[in-house]
Amino acid sequence: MAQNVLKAVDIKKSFTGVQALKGVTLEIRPGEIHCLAGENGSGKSTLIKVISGVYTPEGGHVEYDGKSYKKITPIEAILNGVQVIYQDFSIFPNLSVMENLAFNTELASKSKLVNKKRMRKIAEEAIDKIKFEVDLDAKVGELPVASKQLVAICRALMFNAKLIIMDEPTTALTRKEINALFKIILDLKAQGIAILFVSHKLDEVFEISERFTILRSGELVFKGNTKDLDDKKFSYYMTGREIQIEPFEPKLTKQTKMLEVKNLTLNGYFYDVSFSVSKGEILGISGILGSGRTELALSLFGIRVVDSGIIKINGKEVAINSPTVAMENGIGYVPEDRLTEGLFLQQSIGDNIIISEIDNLTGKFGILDERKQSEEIQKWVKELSIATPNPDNACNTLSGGNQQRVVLAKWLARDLKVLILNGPSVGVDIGSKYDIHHILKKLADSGLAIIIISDDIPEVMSLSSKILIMRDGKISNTFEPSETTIHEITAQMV
Amino acid sequence: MSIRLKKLLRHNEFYIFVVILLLSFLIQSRSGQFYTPNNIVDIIAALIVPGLFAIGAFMVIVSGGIDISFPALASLSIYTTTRILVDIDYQGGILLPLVLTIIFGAVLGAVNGFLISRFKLQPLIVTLGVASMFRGFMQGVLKSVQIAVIPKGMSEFGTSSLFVAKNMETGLTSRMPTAIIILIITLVVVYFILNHTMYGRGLYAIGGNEISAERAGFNVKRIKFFLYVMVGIISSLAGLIRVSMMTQCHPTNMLGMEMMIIAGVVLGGVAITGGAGTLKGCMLGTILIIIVQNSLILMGIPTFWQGFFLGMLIIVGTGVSALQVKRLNSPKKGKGGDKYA
Amino acid sequence: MLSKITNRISTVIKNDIYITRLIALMLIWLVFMGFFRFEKFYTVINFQTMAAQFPEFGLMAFGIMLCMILGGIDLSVVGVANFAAIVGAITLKKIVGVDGEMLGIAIPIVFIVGIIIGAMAGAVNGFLISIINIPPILATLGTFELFTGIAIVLTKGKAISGIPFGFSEAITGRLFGLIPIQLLIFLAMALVITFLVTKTTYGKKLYLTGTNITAAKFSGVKTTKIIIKTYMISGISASLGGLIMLANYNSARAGYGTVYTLQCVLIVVLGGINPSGGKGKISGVILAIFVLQMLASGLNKIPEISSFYIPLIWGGVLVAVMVMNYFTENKKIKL
Amino acid sequence: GAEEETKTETKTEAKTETVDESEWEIVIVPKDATNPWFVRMNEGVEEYKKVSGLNIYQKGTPEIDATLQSQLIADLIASGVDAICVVPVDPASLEPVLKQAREAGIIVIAHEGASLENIDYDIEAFSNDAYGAFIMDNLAAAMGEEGVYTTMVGHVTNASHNEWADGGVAHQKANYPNMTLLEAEPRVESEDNGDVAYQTAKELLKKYSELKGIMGTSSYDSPGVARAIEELGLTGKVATAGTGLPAANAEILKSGAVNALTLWDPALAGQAMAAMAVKMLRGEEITDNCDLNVEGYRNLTFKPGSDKVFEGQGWIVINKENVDSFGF
Ligand SMILES: Nc1ncnc2c1ncn2[C@@H]1O[C@H](COP(=O)(O)OP(=O)(O)OP(=O)(O)O)[C@@H](O)[C@H]1O
Ligand SMILES: Nc1ncnc2c1ncn2[C@@H]1O[C@H](COP(=O)(O)OP(=O)(O)OP(=O)(O)O)[C@@H](O)[C@H]1O
Ligand SMILES: [Mg+2]
Ligand SMILES: [Mg+2]
Repeated sequence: MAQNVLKAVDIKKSFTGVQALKGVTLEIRPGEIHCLAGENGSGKSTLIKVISGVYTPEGGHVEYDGKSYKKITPIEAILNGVQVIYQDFSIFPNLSVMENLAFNTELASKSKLVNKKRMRKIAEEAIDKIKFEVDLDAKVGELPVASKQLVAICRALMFNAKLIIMDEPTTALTRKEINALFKIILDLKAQGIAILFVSHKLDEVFEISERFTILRSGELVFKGNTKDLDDKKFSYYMTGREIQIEPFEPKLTKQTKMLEVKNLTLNGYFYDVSFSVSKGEILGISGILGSGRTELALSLFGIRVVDSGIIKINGKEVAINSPTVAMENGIGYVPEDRLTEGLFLQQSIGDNIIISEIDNLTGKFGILDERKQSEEIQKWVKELSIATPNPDNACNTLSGGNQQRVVLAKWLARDLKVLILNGPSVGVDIGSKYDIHHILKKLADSGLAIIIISDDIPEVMSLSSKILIMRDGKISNTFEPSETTIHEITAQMV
Repeated sequence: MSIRLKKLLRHNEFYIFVVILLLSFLIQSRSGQFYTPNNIVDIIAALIVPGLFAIGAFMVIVSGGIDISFPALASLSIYTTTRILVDIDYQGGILLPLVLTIIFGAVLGAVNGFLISRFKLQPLIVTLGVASMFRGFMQGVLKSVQIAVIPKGMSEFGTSSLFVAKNMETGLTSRMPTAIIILIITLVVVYFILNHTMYGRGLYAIGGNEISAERAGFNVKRIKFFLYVMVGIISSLAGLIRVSMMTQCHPTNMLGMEMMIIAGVVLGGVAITGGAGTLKGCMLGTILIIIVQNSLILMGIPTFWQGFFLGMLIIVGTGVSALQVKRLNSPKKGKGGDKYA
Repeated sequence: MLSKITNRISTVIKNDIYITRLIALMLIWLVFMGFFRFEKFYTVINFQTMAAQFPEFGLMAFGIMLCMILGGIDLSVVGVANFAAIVGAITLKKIVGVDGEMLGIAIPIVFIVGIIIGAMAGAVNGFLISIINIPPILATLGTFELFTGIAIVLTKGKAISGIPFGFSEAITGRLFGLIPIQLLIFLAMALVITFLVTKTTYGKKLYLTGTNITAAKFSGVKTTKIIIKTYMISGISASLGGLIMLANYNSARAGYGTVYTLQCVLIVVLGGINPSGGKGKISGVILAIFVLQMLASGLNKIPEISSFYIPLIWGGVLVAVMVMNYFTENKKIKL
Repeated sequence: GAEEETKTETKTEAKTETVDESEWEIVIVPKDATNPWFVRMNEGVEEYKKVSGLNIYQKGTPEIDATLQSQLIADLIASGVDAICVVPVDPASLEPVLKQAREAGIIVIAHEGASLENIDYDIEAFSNDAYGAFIMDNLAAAMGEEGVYTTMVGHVTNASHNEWADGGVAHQKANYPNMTLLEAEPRVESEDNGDVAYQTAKELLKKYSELKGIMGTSSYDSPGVARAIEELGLTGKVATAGTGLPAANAEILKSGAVNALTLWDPALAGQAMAAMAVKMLRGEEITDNCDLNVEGYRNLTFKPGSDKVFEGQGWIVINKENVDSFGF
């Protein structure tokens, strides 16, 4: 009977007005690597939360090792050998690595007192499993993102898990780290541990998964082996449409330089960076975490102020020392973390779109012009096909891909010269990703200068007209996409 | 050695300690009366009640909440206790009053705990409403008035002392109240709970990230519930000590202390957003506030200027630590930022 | 026209559960008073009296409301009000002779002086919060002590009295013998704030900054400016409250109205403003002000009930409303 | 407007031909209601109500606050009471509202409000100055009429406390040449809180070793100061005097920490105000030397130079001998 580690049968779950899961069934066999795929908002995270006891489903049941539950608590799920690595890692930023690692074990063993020695031993064993080197007494909040994620992974691994669920585990990792992670996953598989994997990065998904479950709008659309799928079929199941990816070829050739930087330096982060972007061009900047790419973007947008160097916009030198100045000079910035930096989740979609151009939407005496506002909102909702019944709804009712479009709309609503995107499709499904790429290309062709920062090499390759690689705060290489390969770039990054 | 020093310099506690030292030198030079045995004892004695309140406020703030109901809670609890004991003409020792205040404190704390944990309400709103209710209940339903003569057991406890410190020069004496033992015991117990039990680590975990704590398997509801029960008990003990030491029960004279206490805790480097801070810092911050409140006259600051100075202290004190935090968070030059080890 | 209004009202009721509850609460109380104290409560003079009483603390509540929408709080309003009243009183005494000449000029000058004081005090708060980064609760607690301290130093703690009665008469008078002037000042400020919040870019930025200050910065909102502006408006509103107090009591003193701080926080929270920022409407706060006033004035007409029950009722209502919200919100999620 | 005028008219009519005294509503407004002082006043008022059979009651604000008191009175005016007897928190702040009351035809009697203008009469157990002088006499006696002293008030913003203290200081200057006021800290605050009084006194005595006496005003002052004196081992060397109710202070009086406390019985003061209001409502003429038929207020005389402020003989000195004889 217990041939599945986990079987979720006919799960139904709805939120205000949305039926997130319309009777989905998921089966995981011992020791398999299973991929859960689907577009943004198709119900993946919801399904995971049901399995791990965070949500109570309205219909269906979950079987662990043949035991059936209508309702389960997180701790019961853990005791049944289920471990989840959430997208936000679920760590305690204020506590030490050691405590972060040891809490789950300690709690499950119901110990009441803190035994530092034992906790240290647990933690040491945990990081040893993936040869992760970290100071156990460091505060997790002060670690870089990738280390945070590795802490979360170690924590899940050390547990006597039968099933480890990873919701987009590779988003914040570089290729090298991903390789290390995959090795670990295969290792775990060898020990008979099943892995359920959610990711929007196609190459990874195919590389590692054995079986697939694909959801669309809360319904099961495919269940089967990886070998029965190819890129095309996969995209089709996910999106319900055919997707064709073409490389970007700038239509406006050799135009005036829109943005030009010379010898830009922010001590401790990047040094002597020089490059330029022309009208109609898309410049890709890639590099591993910590290579200084994010700080470079923040400096161009005025959040950080450079120590030395020159920034020229349209040939004119400007001192960018605040976002306002950057915006006045026609620069827009789509941040890395859209949830904390890009969006006002509890406010309406409309307000999120117009905030950056709000000062222009006024009539006489600086009074807000409601008509102008709603016209503007309608325009962008339509232009970027943001999927919402009503732009007055709060922004957190949208799925990740649509949220990203809102952030884009916020900037496009301004009359921009340069748009900088940091991770334009982090956590965005292939359908939306395709749409966003399409939008960006169109924008470039209409005269915008675009900089994308991404470690998604295929994305950079297909979008950019020029690629810069950053390493240790310096520009280490420049490529033309047509004259290089993914492999070459990856090799240059580390 | 130098690493140690660097570590020290990163701690807020260190700065407050330095501030306290400097302030004490200032007071000493202006009055010659800071470093005298009796003054030190006086300050410690004055610390007992605010110190207990601060411990409670600190625990709540660490968990990411805030409690502004503790003075009202303590008042209601101790008023009820005293009233009952006076009405039954209780003649015994401190034990029964102690037990009664602990029970009332726990029950009243449970009101906060229940509302906050069961309904996931914001602590600020709940404790604001509950404080108002406690006060209204005490004054309206119980028709509280000052109780001038409290049971002997209580007043004897309140006025008893461990030892008497004498200033040889002036001949002034000060008693070290026995009640200091309660503060010390509470400190030890709370220190143990916070640092050596899973419950205590759970408080920090919740303060750091409540959702993560839930996912990790902490029983967040239960932890929060018992937190407020505990704070209720600690605050009630403070109330008992206050009334016993004053040998009379004035129902409303603790009200309004909450903001100064919270200011002291935050001054001690405890993050008002939760998850960070130490008991040591909390006590140092409280000591600083107590010293200032109780030394304005020693410093020779006229009464009319005292409000002004207190305001300046809060602003400058919290301002310095706020700037300190800002400096720590801003990019450190020469260090490799986001580098992955 | 009428149907339009009723339509509007019914959508408000549907949309805003807080406001619905407050209206229900008010109606219950009005019915209760109707049954038990009809002849004392339902008189023109009673409503006039109430309308003259709430403006002073209502104005302070407005300030706290704006700061709370921004995710902060302003505990210094009472200090600012008294400070403004004291400086206003000193100015008044300087300008106006004993027999009341120059009153016509003095009143506007006093208002200008008061407003400047309020704006400056607010700017100090805004500076401490946005630039020094002190948590608002502590920054404004500190400035409350500070402003009160300065007021005490200025007056040696004494009341400034012997103020020419003309000022008080002008402000406590009634328009057409019917509408208290205090109420008009309150309504004017309510209109200004409603306008700022709903019709201007400032209002949008206020709510968005309150929701997520990082995202606001990344969207090019000058958050420092918004914070300082908001605390300045709060200060101005409080200073108007202080000037009304000056008129109502025809004297000014550093210790007046100390109970208002907590009362205003209660009002604002009950009015549906979320202390973590980004949410709430001015209409809710105005309703909460009305409810509190009717409760207090009503209870003052029932000698059998001690006024000590006011905090009990008030706290109870606050907690009850929060618990009710929990249930309605949860029902919505379960659908 | 018109409303009010008609109201005033009907009221005066009613007054002249009144028979139904049970329709009268007389309200006593104290400073607050937790302070034992006003609890005691309430006892007096309740007793008067029982004896007279009239609708007389005391109604206080939930907290001691000048603004709340003014608003309470405004509410009483709006509900059309017949007489308001008030012990002002801050006399100056009540002028406008009391003016309204009188314009509405309501009788206004005050106590501890000699400076008020918009009242019918003010009844003082004795004047604020005299009361301060009286406390000073007690302090001087305890200090042997010599040495440095200072004054303590609830808040520097409290009107009557500061007047008493001023009265005391003036009295000392005129009568006790060997006593001096502490220049550096002539007035300190107890925040109406026994614990603060205690801490403040301790500090004073540490800083100023020459200090020999502290004059208290709020009823929390002297007891708190006494605790400090006792604890610092200064009993017999430093003295305090002030206001306080007998029962609350029996122990410190007996222990010798406080030599004498002064007060008048608030219950009687409450009754005197009520009696005055009734007298006026009945239309009786109020003259100098009038008799309210309340102990200590049987021969009220106008304060020199005033035709509104009456002074009685209601004060009491309590000391260790008589403290148990009061019954409150
Ligand atoms: N707590 C919630 N309240 C209301 N609606 C929700 C909630 N969580 C999810 N939803 C909705 O349920 C649907 C499914 O969401 P879910 O999180 O499962 O999608 P997903 O497949 O994980 O998407 P993504 O790829 O963006 O992570 C979406 O329409 C989403 O808006
Ligand atoms: N409380 C909520 N109310 C409404 N919608 C919600 C709520 N919580 C989550 N959602 C929505 O459900 C969707 C998925 O939720 P989840 O938290 O899994 O997002 P996510 O996995 O981070 O999305 P992505 O994969 O795109 O990054 C999102 O669109 C989110 O906005
Ligand atoms: Mg998801
Ligand atoms: Mg996701």
